[in-house]
Amino acid sequence: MKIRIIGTLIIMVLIGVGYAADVKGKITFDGKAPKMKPLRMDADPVCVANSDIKPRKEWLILDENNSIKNVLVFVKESKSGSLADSYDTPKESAVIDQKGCVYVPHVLGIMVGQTLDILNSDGTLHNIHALPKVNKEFNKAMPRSKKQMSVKFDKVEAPFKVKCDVHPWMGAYLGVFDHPYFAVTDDSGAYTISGLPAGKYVIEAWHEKLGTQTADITVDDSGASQDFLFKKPSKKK
Amino acid sequence: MSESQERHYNILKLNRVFAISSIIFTAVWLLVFVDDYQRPWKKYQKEFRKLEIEKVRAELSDVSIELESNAEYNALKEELSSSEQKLQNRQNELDDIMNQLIIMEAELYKNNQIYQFAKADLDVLKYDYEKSQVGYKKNTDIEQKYFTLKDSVDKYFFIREQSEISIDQVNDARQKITNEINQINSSLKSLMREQSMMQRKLSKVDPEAMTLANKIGNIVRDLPVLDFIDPYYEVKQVVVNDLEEDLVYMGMPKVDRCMTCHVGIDKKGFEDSPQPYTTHPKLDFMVGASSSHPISEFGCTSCHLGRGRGTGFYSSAHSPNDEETAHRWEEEYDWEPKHYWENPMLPTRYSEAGCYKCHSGNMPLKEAETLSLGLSVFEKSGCYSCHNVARWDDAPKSGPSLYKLASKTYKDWTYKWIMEPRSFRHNTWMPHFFKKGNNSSPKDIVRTEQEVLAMTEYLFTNSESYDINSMNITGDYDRGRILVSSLGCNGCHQIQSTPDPDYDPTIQAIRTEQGPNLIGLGSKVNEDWLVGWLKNPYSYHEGTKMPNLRISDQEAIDIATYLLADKNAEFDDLPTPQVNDKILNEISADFLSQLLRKSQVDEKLSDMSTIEKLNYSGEKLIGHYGCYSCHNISGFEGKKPIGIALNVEGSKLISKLDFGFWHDEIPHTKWDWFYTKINRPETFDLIPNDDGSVSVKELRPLDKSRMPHYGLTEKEIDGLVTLIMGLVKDEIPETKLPEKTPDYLAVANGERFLHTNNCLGCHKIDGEGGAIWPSTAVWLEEIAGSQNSEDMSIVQSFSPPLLNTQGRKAQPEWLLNWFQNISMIRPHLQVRMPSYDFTHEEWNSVISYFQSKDGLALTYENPHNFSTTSDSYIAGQKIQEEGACINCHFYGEKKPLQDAITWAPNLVLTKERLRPEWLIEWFNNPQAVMPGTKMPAPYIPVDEPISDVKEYWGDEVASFIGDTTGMLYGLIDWMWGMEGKEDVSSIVKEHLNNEGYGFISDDEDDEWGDDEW
Amino acid sequence: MSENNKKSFLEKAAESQVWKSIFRGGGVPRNRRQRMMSVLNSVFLHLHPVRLPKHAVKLKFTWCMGGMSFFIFLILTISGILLMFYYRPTIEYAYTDIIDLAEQVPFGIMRELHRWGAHAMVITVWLHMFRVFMTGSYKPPREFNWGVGVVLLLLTLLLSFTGYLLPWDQLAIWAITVGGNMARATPFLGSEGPGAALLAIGDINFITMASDARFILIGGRFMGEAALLRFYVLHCIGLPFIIMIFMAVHFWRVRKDGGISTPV
Amino acid sequence: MGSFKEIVNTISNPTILFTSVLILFPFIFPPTDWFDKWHRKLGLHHLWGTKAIIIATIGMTAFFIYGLGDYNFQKIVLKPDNVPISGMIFLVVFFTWLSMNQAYKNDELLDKGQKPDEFYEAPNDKVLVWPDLVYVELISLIIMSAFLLVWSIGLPAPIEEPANPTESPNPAKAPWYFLGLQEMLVYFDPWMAGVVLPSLIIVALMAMPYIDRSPENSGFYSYKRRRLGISLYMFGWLVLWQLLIIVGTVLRGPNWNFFGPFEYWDVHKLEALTNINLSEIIYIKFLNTGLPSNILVREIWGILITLGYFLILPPLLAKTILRNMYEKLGVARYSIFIVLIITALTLPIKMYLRWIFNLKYIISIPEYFFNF
Repeated sequence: MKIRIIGTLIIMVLIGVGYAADVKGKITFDGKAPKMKPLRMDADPVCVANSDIKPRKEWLILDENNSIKNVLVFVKESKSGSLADSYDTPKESAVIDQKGCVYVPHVLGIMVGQTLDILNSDGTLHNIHALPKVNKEFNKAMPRSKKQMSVKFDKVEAPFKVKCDVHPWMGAYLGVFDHPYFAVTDDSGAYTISGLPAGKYVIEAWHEKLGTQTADITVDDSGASQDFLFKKPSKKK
Repeated sequence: MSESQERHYNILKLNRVFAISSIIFTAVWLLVFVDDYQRPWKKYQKEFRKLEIEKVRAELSDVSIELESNAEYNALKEELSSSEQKLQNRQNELDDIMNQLIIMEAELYKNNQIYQFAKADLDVLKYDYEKSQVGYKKNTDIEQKYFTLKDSVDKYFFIREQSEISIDQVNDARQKITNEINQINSSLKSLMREQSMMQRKLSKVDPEAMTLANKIGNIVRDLPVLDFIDPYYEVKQVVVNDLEEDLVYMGMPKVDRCMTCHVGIDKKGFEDSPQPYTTHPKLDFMVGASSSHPISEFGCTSCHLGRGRGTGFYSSAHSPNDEETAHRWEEEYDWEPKHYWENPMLPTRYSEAGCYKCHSGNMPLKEAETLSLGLSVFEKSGCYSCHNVARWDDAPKSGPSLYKLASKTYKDWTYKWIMEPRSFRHNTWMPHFFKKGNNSSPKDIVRTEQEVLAMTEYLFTNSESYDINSMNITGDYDRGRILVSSLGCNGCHQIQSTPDPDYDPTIQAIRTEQGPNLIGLGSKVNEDWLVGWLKNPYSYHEGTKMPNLRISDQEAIDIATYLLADKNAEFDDLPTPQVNDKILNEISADFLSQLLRKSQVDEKLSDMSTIEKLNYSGEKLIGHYGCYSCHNISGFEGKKPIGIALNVEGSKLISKLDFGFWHDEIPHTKWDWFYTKINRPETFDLIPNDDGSVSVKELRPLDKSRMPHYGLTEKEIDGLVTLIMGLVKDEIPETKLPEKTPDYLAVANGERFLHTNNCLGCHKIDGEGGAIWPSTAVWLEEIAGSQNSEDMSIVQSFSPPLLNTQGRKAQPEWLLNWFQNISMIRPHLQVRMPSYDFTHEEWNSVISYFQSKDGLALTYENPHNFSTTSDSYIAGQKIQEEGACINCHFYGEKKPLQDAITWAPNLVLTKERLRPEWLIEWFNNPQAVMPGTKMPAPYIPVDEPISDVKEYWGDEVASFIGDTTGMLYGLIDWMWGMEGKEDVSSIVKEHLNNEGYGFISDDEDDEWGDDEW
Repeated sequence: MSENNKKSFLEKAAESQVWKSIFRGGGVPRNRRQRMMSVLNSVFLHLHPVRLPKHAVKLKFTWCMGGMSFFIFLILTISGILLMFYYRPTIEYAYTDIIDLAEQVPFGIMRELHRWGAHAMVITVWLHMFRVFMTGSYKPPREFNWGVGVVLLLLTLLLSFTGYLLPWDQLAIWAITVGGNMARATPFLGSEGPGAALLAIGDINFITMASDARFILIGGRFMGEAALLRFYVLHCIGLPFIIMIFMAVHFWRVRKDGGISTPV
Repeated sequence: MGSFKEIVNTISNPTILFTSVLILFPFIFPPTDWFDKWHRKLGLHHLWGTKAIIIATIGMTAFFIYGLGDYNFQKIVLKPDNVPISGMIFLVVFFTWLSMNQAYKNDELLDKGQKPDEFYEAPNDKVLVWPDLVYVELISLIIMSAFLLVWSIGLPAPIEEPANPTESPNPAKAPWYFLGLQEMLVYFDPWMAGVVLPSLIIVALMAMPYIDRSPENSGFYSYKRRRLGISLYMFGWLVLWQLLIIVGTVLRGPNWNFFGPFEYWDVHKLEALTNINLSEIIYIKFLNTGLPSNILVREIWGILITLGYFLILPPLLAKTILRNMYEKLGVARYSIFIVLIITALTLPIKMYLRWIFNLKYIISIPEYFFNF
């Protein structure tokens, strides 16, 4: 047991130093972009006052090239066994802010045990209501005086919703992982999972409305690239 | 030789025969030994030992590795070796001490002996001395001897003591030297406890881990013949003294030997091992020593049935779950059904029958899904109406009342309905009496048509009147549709026009079948009746389970418009036959001839008009088919049900079940018989043919099996069979039953009451129930789009509230009052808590259920005292202000700041409604109390720097710093101090009318645009 | 080498004092005299004559059925004694003890041996009777011994019948019930037998359900504890005792009536 | 092959089975010269030849093996307590053959004026008990023990459900060796079938040597010279004893109805049982007067017939057919003999009266439990 752990560590160090590489890619949307209506926030004047940009809905954000923002891409499983049994929890916290009555960022990945700092930049009462299925549900009020609180998640879980019951339009998604190999696409729909040791993996791209896609990739010392193309989900019923 | 003439047999030949027969004889005896030694269970125990060795070895190696990587352990080991080194250096010293000790112990032994001898002499002398005191002559000689000896004994005692003291001293010296090592050893031992436990365990099972002597012993103990002494492989058994094996008129303590082969049944860690080594699948609930049903107290066959004393696969009466298993067993174990044992093991699909023996007062039974489903189906199907089961003695009739039938529906409809209910409503609980396998020949059909006509005629002739007022309002279809989906109708009713191919019967699914599936009503009922019924069901039938939803005239008309729009054209087109006098005569004659002679029958018939005949035979037929068992019908009050009682049906001897001509087709088990009887009740009126078809036995119409066909699924029938198999006459001693504390009874009764009245159709308690939720989602989809309907937290907030911790939560006086006068609590809800006409007692039983469930047994509660000038109150006010409760909660008539979608109860109600103790619990973590609730835990500045708190929150809050409960009580004080309007329903109504809910997303489809891919 | 040295071990042993003290007459039966003596002097063998007509040792003639019956009786006695260690004749224990014998007890096969032996004995006794009839051996002077044999047949059946009840299972009690009910119809002595009503003085019936032959047989009006005990005692002590006496007479009379029958 | 099973089922029916056995019996075991003549003409004496037993053994074995393929047959025959019967059938057939075979050989020898096979000349033909007899006995003991042990290992002894006095199995059967008596219950009341007839069997067996007194023809197997005796004995032993046991065990199912060996024991099977008493036949059927209330008057016909059967028939026979026998035996012996014989004959007589006239009782006085 012990030997195995040491062995894995050694291999990891070797690979990590020598062959760790990045996985990059771009995620695009195939189809006509929906016309997003602006958010109505009149219920809370503070929100209207605080939002510097005119807020719009966030469930599908595309740029002019139809690249999708806010897709969570992560290593789902390792096929050639080069993922370690456990990874150190990052010292630095992940941050989610409540600003202008929206969550920034809208989609976020964190690691098990990593601290999530929840900021309240608005001068109004928010409540942060996490709705996980595996981890513990919580719903905490953050009055205007409370600028920051911290939480941790101790189990791996697929992305789940975080919402504010006072401002029903506020929503964010959180995925919890036991490894550091995940990324969220930026404005241009690009993502980078860095430092992935060479090997074969299955990666998954998750989007809140468009669903998930997986792909098999092989990472060598030059890294790998994997693009995804999402389509409009077929209508239910 | 002359002698040889006196012989007949050739001696050599005889010798040969003798030799052969002796060899055979010896071989047979060997065979006897082998047969005796090779018990069938041995190979399982051997195999299991291997598994166990493997497991213990793995555990041991895990523990060892863990130990090796334990820093403390390694340090101690180092220390130990250095201490040993030190000891080595002082070895000479220690040796001296040891030598000294040996000499001293010898001395002690000697001295002790001298003392003991002297003492024995002294005791003798003591008796002589005492005896010499009797009488007047004193024997001074003895007296002197005695006292002399006494002195010397004391002396010897002292000498012995000296010896002991010096030994102690030397021992101390020795101990000082070895002390260090001993201490290290003892702390090592405690670290290694687990390891040594494993080692000890392993040395018992694993020959490789044994000493040589034990290894030999291990082999010898299981040798033939010697194995009667203390074998490793042996028959294991549990004797349960107060549970009895039924030996007819007497009981023997239950002896179960199942664990002889099922060796791992009570051991953790064999969950994935193959049978028979598998751990019990619910070890924490059953079998396990710490479970509520430990094997030592309950055995195995008390629940599973079977022949507990058996130690073979066949002799223990295993029962296969299905045919495939049976075939496999036949091949693998030479299995055949165990004849000559009344209670063979229950197949696993029915094993929950065993639960019912002791837990017959509960519903649902936790961890017994099949049985609970069976109970539910039994109740819904109205089995108890015809077949008496004591549990349902007081239950109302399971079908609707037919007293005022004529006001509700039409003759034509009634005829077609009785003939074939499922052609109108595909999933109705009303069973098929006609068009079954035993009455479907053309001749039978002609007769049953007339029978149904007669019954319909009787029902309508004897129908009472029902006052209905027509109303001159027009209804709106869409409004009606929204009302039906939002008022809460779906908690009990489905509207499902075609059967769901994926229908999976569960208790939850049946909750939405509490009332009928509301389809085709346009073909069935008349509008005025429906409006009257919706407005007050009790006015039509007092005992109905349909509650009053306080529906206004307009709402009633809207709903009726919507429901009546659905007509079943196919059903409407079914023909209704004409009265056929000849057949009607036959039917009437069948009944008349039970009382009269043939000639009298003919005479009577000729005197009767057609209508009279219809009514006469209708009445008789209703009695014959037992319609009155489930329905209230005029003229049948107080009549006994027609079916046989099922109270101890599970104990019925199988010889009392008539397999008819199906002895080769249906396995000869009770459960298979019951299954067949429920699945196709007419089976035993039929004769199977070789080609798979059936023919019908020669039976007179009135002799045919009347049991109707329910069209149940396999899972539902399995549930019913499980229940029936559980209806046994076993007498279980009190010690084995759940303790009947008042709390237990209150909870059990409450659970049954809640089940009977389908409270869980709407409410969820501790994760159970809430059958209405999916339809809330459907409604939300319609009014707010899929973004909302897919969000479970929104669905939850628009569904009837969770009732977790209701006992701790609500003040009982308020709760009772509220039950009787329902008023608005959650302003955003459309779904309505109905007004039930339960009695005080019934409401009380509900309330005490909630209280007992939460372990609350208060008869009197202290009022919550507060003062509006106290620090606490002011702090509470501040917290409320910062927490912005007003965002969602009504403060009297003060509307919440946010849109209606976030609304929550009027806080003015709180002081009457909720218990302060519960509020503390609630504020601390609302999600722990009501998972998924939108209520956030109010923010309490409890661990912020006091200066910050003073600056921001004020002195009063700061005075409670570090005291969460104190601050929360402040909040409660503030709420108790609130005054204002309690009933905000008109405000809510107005707001919703003008501004709506303020749902966020609107239609996604709009945003996607019109393109379809 | 002298002849003495050629003596086998057996012969040497037969000359020892121990041998001689045990087997009267001594010596390995090698010659005619010794053979005769070995029969005459053995308590077990002396119920045989020393010499027999030739056909008496032919299996074709005797079928050995009488001997077999006796052997099976011995086997039944031994296995029966072993069974008595485990079996308790009460309605609580009887049934479960039998199950335990089948499932758990070492050498529980004794029960099988006992039961099948009992069936076999019934058949061998019948066949013995058949043989005796077919050879005309019942004729004078053996007519009395034939009668004794008939009694032995009856006792064999009764032994088997009483043993049949002891497992106290459905097979047992209903078999015995069917048999026992016939006793109820015994003329005069059975409560439902013809003539029982005649044994009455005035209105007082002497033969009732509680005093008739069946009651005596099963010790009660219903098949129960008393019946089991009665049958047990009869099976283990009463009938074996009687049958042994009759067997002794039977064997003794075989010799006294002129041994095995022979054609004149 | 289905039809073969049906044929077997049909001929197993007691009426057919019994009638054919009754007809065949005197030709197989001829009691008189006339039958003996036909016995030989029909070639039935070959039954006692060597070929016959080989064929019979093979035939019976084949039948059993074939039958065991049938579920219903298997269920009855392999019921543990019925297994001895199967063995018994083979043994009885074999030993009957063996004795008859030797008897016929001896008959031939005697006919030729020679001595029977068993004859010996004392003292030359005597043999010593040690070792011949003792050895043979020892070997039989060993083989017997081995056989019983093998049987015990192979076939577990039956143990059924715990005794339940309220739940009678259907059919409830006595131990197999008493099933002949139970079968008689069909035709007689318990007091006859269960008490009188068994007692008479015992008495008859014991009386046998006192009726057949001549010491001739003893000590060896013979038939011809003891024809009548053996034929009668064989009838009692093979037909009234063995056959009835087999019928009672194998062919009687629920409600004591008849079931063929290949027939399913269906509790629903019905047999028309509308049996009537002699008094009813006479008074209701013939005289049309209704039953007289006086018991004696009612039953007088039956009583007369019975008395006639037992009191008038014997002297009648003594004067006519059995005159020789009467003279040979004398009054006392003849009376005992003839009463025993005609009592035994009541069984077949009642069987046929039942089958032909549905007659239940000749005398029926249920008031005093006296039915005959």
